Amino acid sequence: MKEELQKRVIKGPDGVEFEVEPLRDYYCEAPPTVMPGAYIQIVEDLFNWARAESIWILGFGTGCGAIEMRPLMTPRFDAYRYGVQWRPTPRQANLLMISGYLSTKTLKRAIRSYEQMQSPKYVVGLGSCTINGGMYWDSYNTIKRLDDYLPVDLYIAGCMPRPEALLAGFQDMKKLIRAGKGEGANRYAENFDWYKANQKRVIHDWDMPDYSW
Amino acid sequence: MEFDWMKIPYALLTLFIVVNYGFLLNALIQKIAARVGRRYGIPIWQNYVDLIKNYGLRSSITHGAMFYLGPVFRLSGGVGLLLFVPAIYGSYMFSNLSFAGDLILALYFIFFGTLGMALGAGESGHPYAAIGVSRGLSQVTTSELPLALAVFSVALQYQTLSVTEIVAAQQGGILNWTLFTNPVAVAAAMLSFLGSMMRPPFDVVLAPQEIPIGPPTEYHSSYLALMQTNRAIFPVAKIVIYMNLFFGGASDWPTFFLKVFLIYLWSAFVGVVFPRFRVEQSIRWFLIWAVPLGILSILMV
Amino acid sequence: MVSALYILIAALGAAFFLGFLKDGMRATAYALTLAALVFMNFISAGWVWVFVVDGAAPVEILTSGFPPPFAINLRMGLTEAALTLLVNLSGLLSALYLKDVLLALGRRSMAVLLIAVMALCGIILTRDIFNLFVFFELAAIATAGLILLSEDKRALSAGFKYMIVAQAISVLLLIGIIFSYHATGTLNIDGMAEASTELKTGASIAFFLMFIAVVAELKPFPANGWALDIYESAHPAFSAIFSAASGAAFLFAADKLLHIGGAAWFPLATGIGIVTFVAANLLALPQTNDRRLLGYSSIAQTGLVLAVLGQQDILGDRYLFVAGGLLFAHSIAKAGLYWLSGLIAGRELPDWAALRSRPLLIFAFVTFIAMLSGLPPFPGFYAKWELARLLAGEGRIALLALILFGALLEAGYLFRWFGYIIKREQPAQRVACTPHKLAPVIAAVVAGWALGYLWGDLSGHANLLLAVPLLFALSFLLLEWLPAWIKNTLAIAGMVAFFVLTYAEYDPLRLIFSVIILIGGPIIFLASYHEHGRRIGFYPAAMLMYAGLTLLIRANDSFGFFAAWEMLTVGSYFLILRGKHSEPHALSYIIFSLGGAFMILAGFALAAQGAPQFDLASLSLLTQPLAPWVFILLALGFMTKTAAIGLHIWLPGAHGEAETDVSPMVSGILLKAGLFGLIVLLMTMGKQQLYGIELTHVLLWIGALSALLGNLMAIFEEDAKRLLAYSSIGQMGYAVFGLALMNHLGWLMALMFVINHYIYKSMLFLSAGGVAKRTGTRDMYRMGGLITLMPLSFIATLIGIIAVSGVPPLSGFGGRWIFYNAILSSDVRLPMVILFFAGPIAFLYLFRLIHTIFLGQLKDEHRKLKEAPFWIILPQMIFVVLLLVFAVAPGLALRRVDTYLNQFFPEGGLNWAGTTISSNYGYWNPVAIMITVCVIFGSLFAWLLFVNRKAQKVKQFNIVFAGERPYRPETTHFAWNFFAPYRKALGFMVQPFVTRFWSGLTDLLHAAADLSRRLYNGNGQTYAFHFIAFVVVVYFLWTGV
Amino acid sequence: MVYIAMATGFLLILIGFYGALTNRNLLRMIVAFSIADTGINLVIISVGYLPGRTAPILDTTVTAAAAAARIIDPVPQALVLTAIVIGVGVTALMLAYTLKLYEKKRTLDIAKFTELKW
Repeated sequence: MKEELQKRVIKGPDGVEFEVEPLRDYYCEAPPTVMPGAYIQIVEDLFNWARAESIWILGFGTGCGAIEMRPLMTPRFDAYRYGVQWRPTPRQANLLMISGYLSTKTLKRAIRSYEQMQSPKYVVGLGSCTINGGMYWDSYNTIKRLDDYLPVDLYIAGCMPRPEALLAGFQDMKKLIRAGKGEGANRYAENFDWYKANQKRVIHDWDMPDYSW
Repeated sequence: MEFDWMKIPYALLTLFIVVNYGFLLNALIQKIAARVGRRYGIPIWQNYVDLIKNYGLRSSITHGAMFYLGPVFRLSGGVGLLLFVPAIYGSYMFSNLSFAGDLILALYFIFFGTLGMALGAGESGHPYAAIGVSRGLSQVTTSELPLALAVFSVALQYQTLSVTEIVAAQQGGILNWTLFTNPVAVAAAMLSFLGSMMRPPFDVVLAPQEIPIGPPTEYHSSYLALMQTNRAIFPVAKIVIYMNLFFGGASDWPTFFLKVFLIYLWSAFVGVVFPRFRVEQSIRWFLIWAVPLGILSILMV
Repeated sequence: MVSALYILIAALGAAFFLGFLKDGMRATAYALTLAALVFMNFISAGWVWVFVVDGAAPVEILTSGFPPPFAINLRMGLTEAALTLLVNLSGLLSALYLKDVLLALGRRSMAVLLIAVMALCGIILTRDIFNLFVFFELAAIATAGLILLSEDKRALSAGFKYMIVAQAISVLLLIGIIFSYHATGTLNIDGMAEASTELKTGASIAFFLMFIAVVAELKPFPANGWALDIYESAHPAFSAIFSAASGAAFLFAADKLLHIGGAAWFPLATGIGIVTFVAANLLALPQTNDRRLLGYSSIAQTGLVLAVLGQQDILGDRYLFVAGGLLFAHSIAKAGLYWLSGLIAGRELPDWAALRSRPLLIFAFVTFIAMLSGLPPFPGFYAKWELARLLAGEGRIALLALILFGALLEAGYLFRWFGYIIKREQPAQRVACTPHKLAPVIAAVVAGWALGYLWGDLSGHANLLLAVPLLFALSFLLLEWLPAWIKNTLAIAGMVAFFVLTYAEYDPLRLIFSVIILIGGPIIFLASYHEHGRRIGFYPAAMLMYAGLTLLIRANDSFGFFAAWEMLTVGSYFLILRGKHSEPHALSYIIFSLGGAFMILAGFALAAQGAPQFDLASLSLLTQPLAPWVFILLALGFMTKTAAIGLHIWLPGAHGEAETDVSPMVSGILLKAGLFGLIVLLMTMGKQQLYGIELTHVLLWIGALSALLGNLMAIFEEDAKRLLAYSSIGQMGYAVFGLALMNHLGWLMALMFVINHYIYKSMLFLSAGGVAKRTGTRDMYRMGGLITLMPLSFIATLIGIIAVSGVPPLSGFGGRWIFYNAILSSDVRLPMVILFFAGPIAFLYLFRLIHTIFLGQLKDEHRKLKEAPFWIILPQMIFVVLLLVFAVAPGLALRRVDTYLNQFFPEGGLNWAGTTISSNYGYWNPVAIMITVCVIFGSLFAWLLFVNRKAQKVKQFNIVFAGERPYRPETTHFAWNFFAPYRKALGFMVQPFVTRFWSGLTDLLHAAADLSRRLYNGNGQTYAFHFIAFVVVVYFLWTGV
Repeated sequence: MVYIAMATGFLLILIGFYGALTNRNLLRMIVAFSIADTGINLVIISVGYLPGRTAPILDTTVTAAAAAARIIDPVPQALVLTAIVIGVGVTALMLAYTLKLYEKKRTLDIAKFTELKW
């Protein structure tokens, strides 16, 4: 574990010494919980409609697929007209786009970013590499099946998929959400231990709290 | 003093109209900007959807008491600003709560939201939020200066600080507008207007990738919803002041909508054409180009 | 009464008789010496009693039975009696002090001491010029003998240098005497004065030689190197005599010669005196040796009195009052300081820090330097006031300016020295305190205070030592043994009681100030309950400041006003000096304040035009061309206290480094003294023009620039309390601006700022102080995230910054609203631009204050912090309530003032209809604003709480960080150099030009002084050359003129 | 005659001063001051001298009644006597000082005694 995450003894201004545990004291240790939808179904439906029509993406360029997202912002494809927007901060995003292969090193950051999004949140795997490793199926350094680490809602196959495929993917995602099937966050919470075990298996220098709110 | 309780529902009505108009107006302006880039742009109701979506998020986090207060301050600032200024000239119904204070109240109340938002952003503990605040506050010191000078000039011109009286003085023809009676002041104020609309070239405060949108970087769900609501109200409220001071006010809602739209368009017009300034550049820009106009305007009155 | 001749006879007899004693009978010899000195004192004191109480006429003492021309005669009058008493007393006390030395050296040394005292008395008493010469030589020989008392071997060469110069002096004196005799046919001083007409022509070389010889004994610049060497190396007890007694005697001799020479020679005395005064004070600046420093100071003070001797033509019947006041203050203080220096082991100035273990000696030291600097209530203060009044009345402005400049230099090095004592590390060697060495010091202190009372009585003004507030403050000196909380309670009770007793006497304007001082002061005192122990030195200083403030607003005439001003300056200086690292800042504070005070003194003196009493109200009667100058002097003086830009450099350090409960006192309350002064000034003098420039317009610019630059400097400050201090500069700028607008609303705005600034700045200083107390630092970037640990401090700060920034609905908005209305009715426009600019800048530093301390990332070492102490929080909460009340109902305080201001500015008042306040231009309704804002805010807050009822509370590092995690709180808290882009854009405006100017000025003075003091190269021959050159140059300058 | 005396006196004073300022030897300085003292005495006497009169001693040749017209001014003479006495005292003291200084530093050069300065 890195030096700055180890316990340290601190002397206060009044001269009293005490111990600080960065992992416990700086980060929230509460695990994620399953969050039910609104009590009234029609409200939940309204919300689902709104969630579908307002997809805010965390543009996290992990692999070569990242380059396929930029055309979506341009006049030719213009994803904005479908209510899709890119947000710079996970806090405000609903959809984590894993754009291409994901190295184990990047996985750590992707998990963290995912956990810091607010539920309901969705994960879309972009490209074949996220499905089965693609051409990197035997690489020492990339993960093969994204689904083992994050609750993927939708894969958009291709190497790389064209922007049109992405647009089509968004439409499918919308359908899923509208149908109330975008419950990845709850799946993650339910199978939290399993996901964590998988994550820790590939990330050997695990130096984070188990869940980053 | 007898308080007319009917003012409260009237004020809420104004608020309702302005919120909806603001949502649509924001989307419209975004659309126009998109069309300049030859994009189709967002659907006109997109802002409503985003708002509902944000209220519909199931989880949320908090960083502490001030984290709550930030958006509350922000929206109170917008609502208060709107309600302290009469919206429709000559209408008792839409004079809002302007009996509570004059122009100065409105001008200083602008800072209520700014300050509160800055506090909430600070409470989030995020360095980027603080950097954003630092930039925003730095920029606002000089961008508001031409407006202050223009307001002073206008107040001198009409010898009053009451918004209603200033509008009254501009009635009777388009040539009676401050725009034509005191063009230098209006020029200064309109340059200042650019600085307060968070559009290019003065939007480094919200640099989306460098400091993930600055102050609100930790805000989400209903906190963000409150701020979005403010985003609908505040520009309109601010433009209402401009409209009343410089463009003859509005004596009915259609005029109101039109004038507000046109004034708003001015910032979008500049915004789509120019790239971004760094903070110190924008400070210098305002001091060199806008402030002298303001000074000139108070000397010429 | 015993004839004064017995003074001489007793000394001579005893000295003669000492010769018969065996060398072993030293105790007897010492007893005999003391007895003779006591007897001499008895005679002098008896004569003083006769003249003062019985009002007897001066007595001529004839020798050998002939009237004056044919025999030597002596005279005993009030002056002579007082001076001989001074000489004899210092002789007696020094003899006491010298006990060990005298017993070790034996009877001869005692005889020499007696002869020295006798010779000095002789110089004072004799009325014969040749007899004067004889006593001069006796004094010189005795002096040369006494120098050898010193343990310092270097004294030997100093004595020889003195002998060389004394020889030269005696040569000139003798030539002068013989030719004067030749011209007048008499040796009698009065005879010469009557007979000689040609002596009075002003060019007579005979008289010139006599006069210059006597003056040379007064150590004029630059022919005074020998004296400095003596002061440095001689035994301190002898230096005390040499400075106090010899100085007095030789000055009186000079006075006698001026009596002969008449008015034609007065300018020469004044010229030599003033040059010496200024030069010696200047050269003293780079001194590090305590006794040499005191020597320079002695020379300077003697020069000042000599200058006053030359002014006797205009001083008239106040001549003795002025010269005596200065002389006695100098003599007593200098003797006391020399005696003190004997108790200190080291010779460097910081070695005096040893005094710290003895509060009584500190008090003595304070008394002495206050006397030397001419601070109330000591004689020098009254004398200075009279002197300034008369000089200004006669139009001798240049002289007055030089005197004040020299006095400022002197105060500079004296207070710097005091700073060393209080702040520097204590040396290993403690103060050697034996009773016989302590007694003279105590006697000097008692004499100083007694003379203060006496001079107060004679002054023709109210005796300051009888003023209730001052007495109350001084009484805390006697209560120092009590624990702090009792004294605190007494202080609070006393101030509140005084307010209750007197509140009916104030007009609404003064009422506001009196409430701030006498009620606001006690609220801040609540925070002082936090301090434990006895807190020695705090209460006298604080109460002195409050006494000064109270007397200031109660003053009716210029004298009372100025005395109060000096008191509050001194009191606050002692308060500020208590801060841990405040030594340099307290020094610059006192120098700026005294500089300002001297300007006020000069202004009042000019205004009075020689009238002994001058009501403040009469300022309005002044006319051109005098009025604008008076205005400028007074305004500059007051603006040193409001820290207007250019005169502000003392403030940040002084307020920032002060103790937690002192900062709000000196910021929230003390700064108002300057504003009060400006209010009095503008109320009486109104608009003034100088060369066509409207002076209030200049004030407008100064106010606006202060507001802008104060705010700008605040935003780049890392230290929380300094930030608040800079903000005070800005806030005071606003207030000065408001006053300078010279209209109804401008004044109302200034008063609104007075009240607001008191409340929120006290609150913020307490809050920052409480936080600094807990965190152990004032650097804001070392803090962060304290909101949960110190919520009450946070609330106070939050309310405070909303109020300061002028955002509705808190009371700061009222100030801004009135400001806008006020500028609308003013015909000046350009300075407003600057003020408009300054306004939003306040947001920058205010946000930074609250953000970097309370928001952001909590530092590891602060995790276990507790809320600030109860007694520091309590006044803050009171202030919060006050702010809210004042925000909703500003009329409580302002309405009466508004009405009151109608008599000065009938136009443009406010209308107070119900809860709405309206002016000619606009309106506001604080109650409606408050309700509206609260309702909107409350309902939105409730809504947000409702929808976020299940929000997960996260820890401080749970922030989005681009998929990474923050490293440490220190690197995650964005705080240091917070407004970097602003510095890039406008940093050039806060280059420390002013600081550089003032430090350049002081460096220049120091460098000049350091260079010129190399004149004194230590060679006795050079000193002789200095003397001769001095005589020649003065002669040619004099005859050439 | 009077003027010659007076001129001589002043000359002696100047010689004395010159000597005191140019000689660095302590003893020589004392001698120089003695010369100046003598010069002063001469000046004083010459000031009191009236041509053609006699010494101010009242005896058979000069009666008290005629004194005023016959004798020279007695006061300067008295002054000179006093001045001589004082001069002797001062010179003695200076010599004593010189002795002490010499004991301390084994030198008579005044330029060597400059520990105290500035």
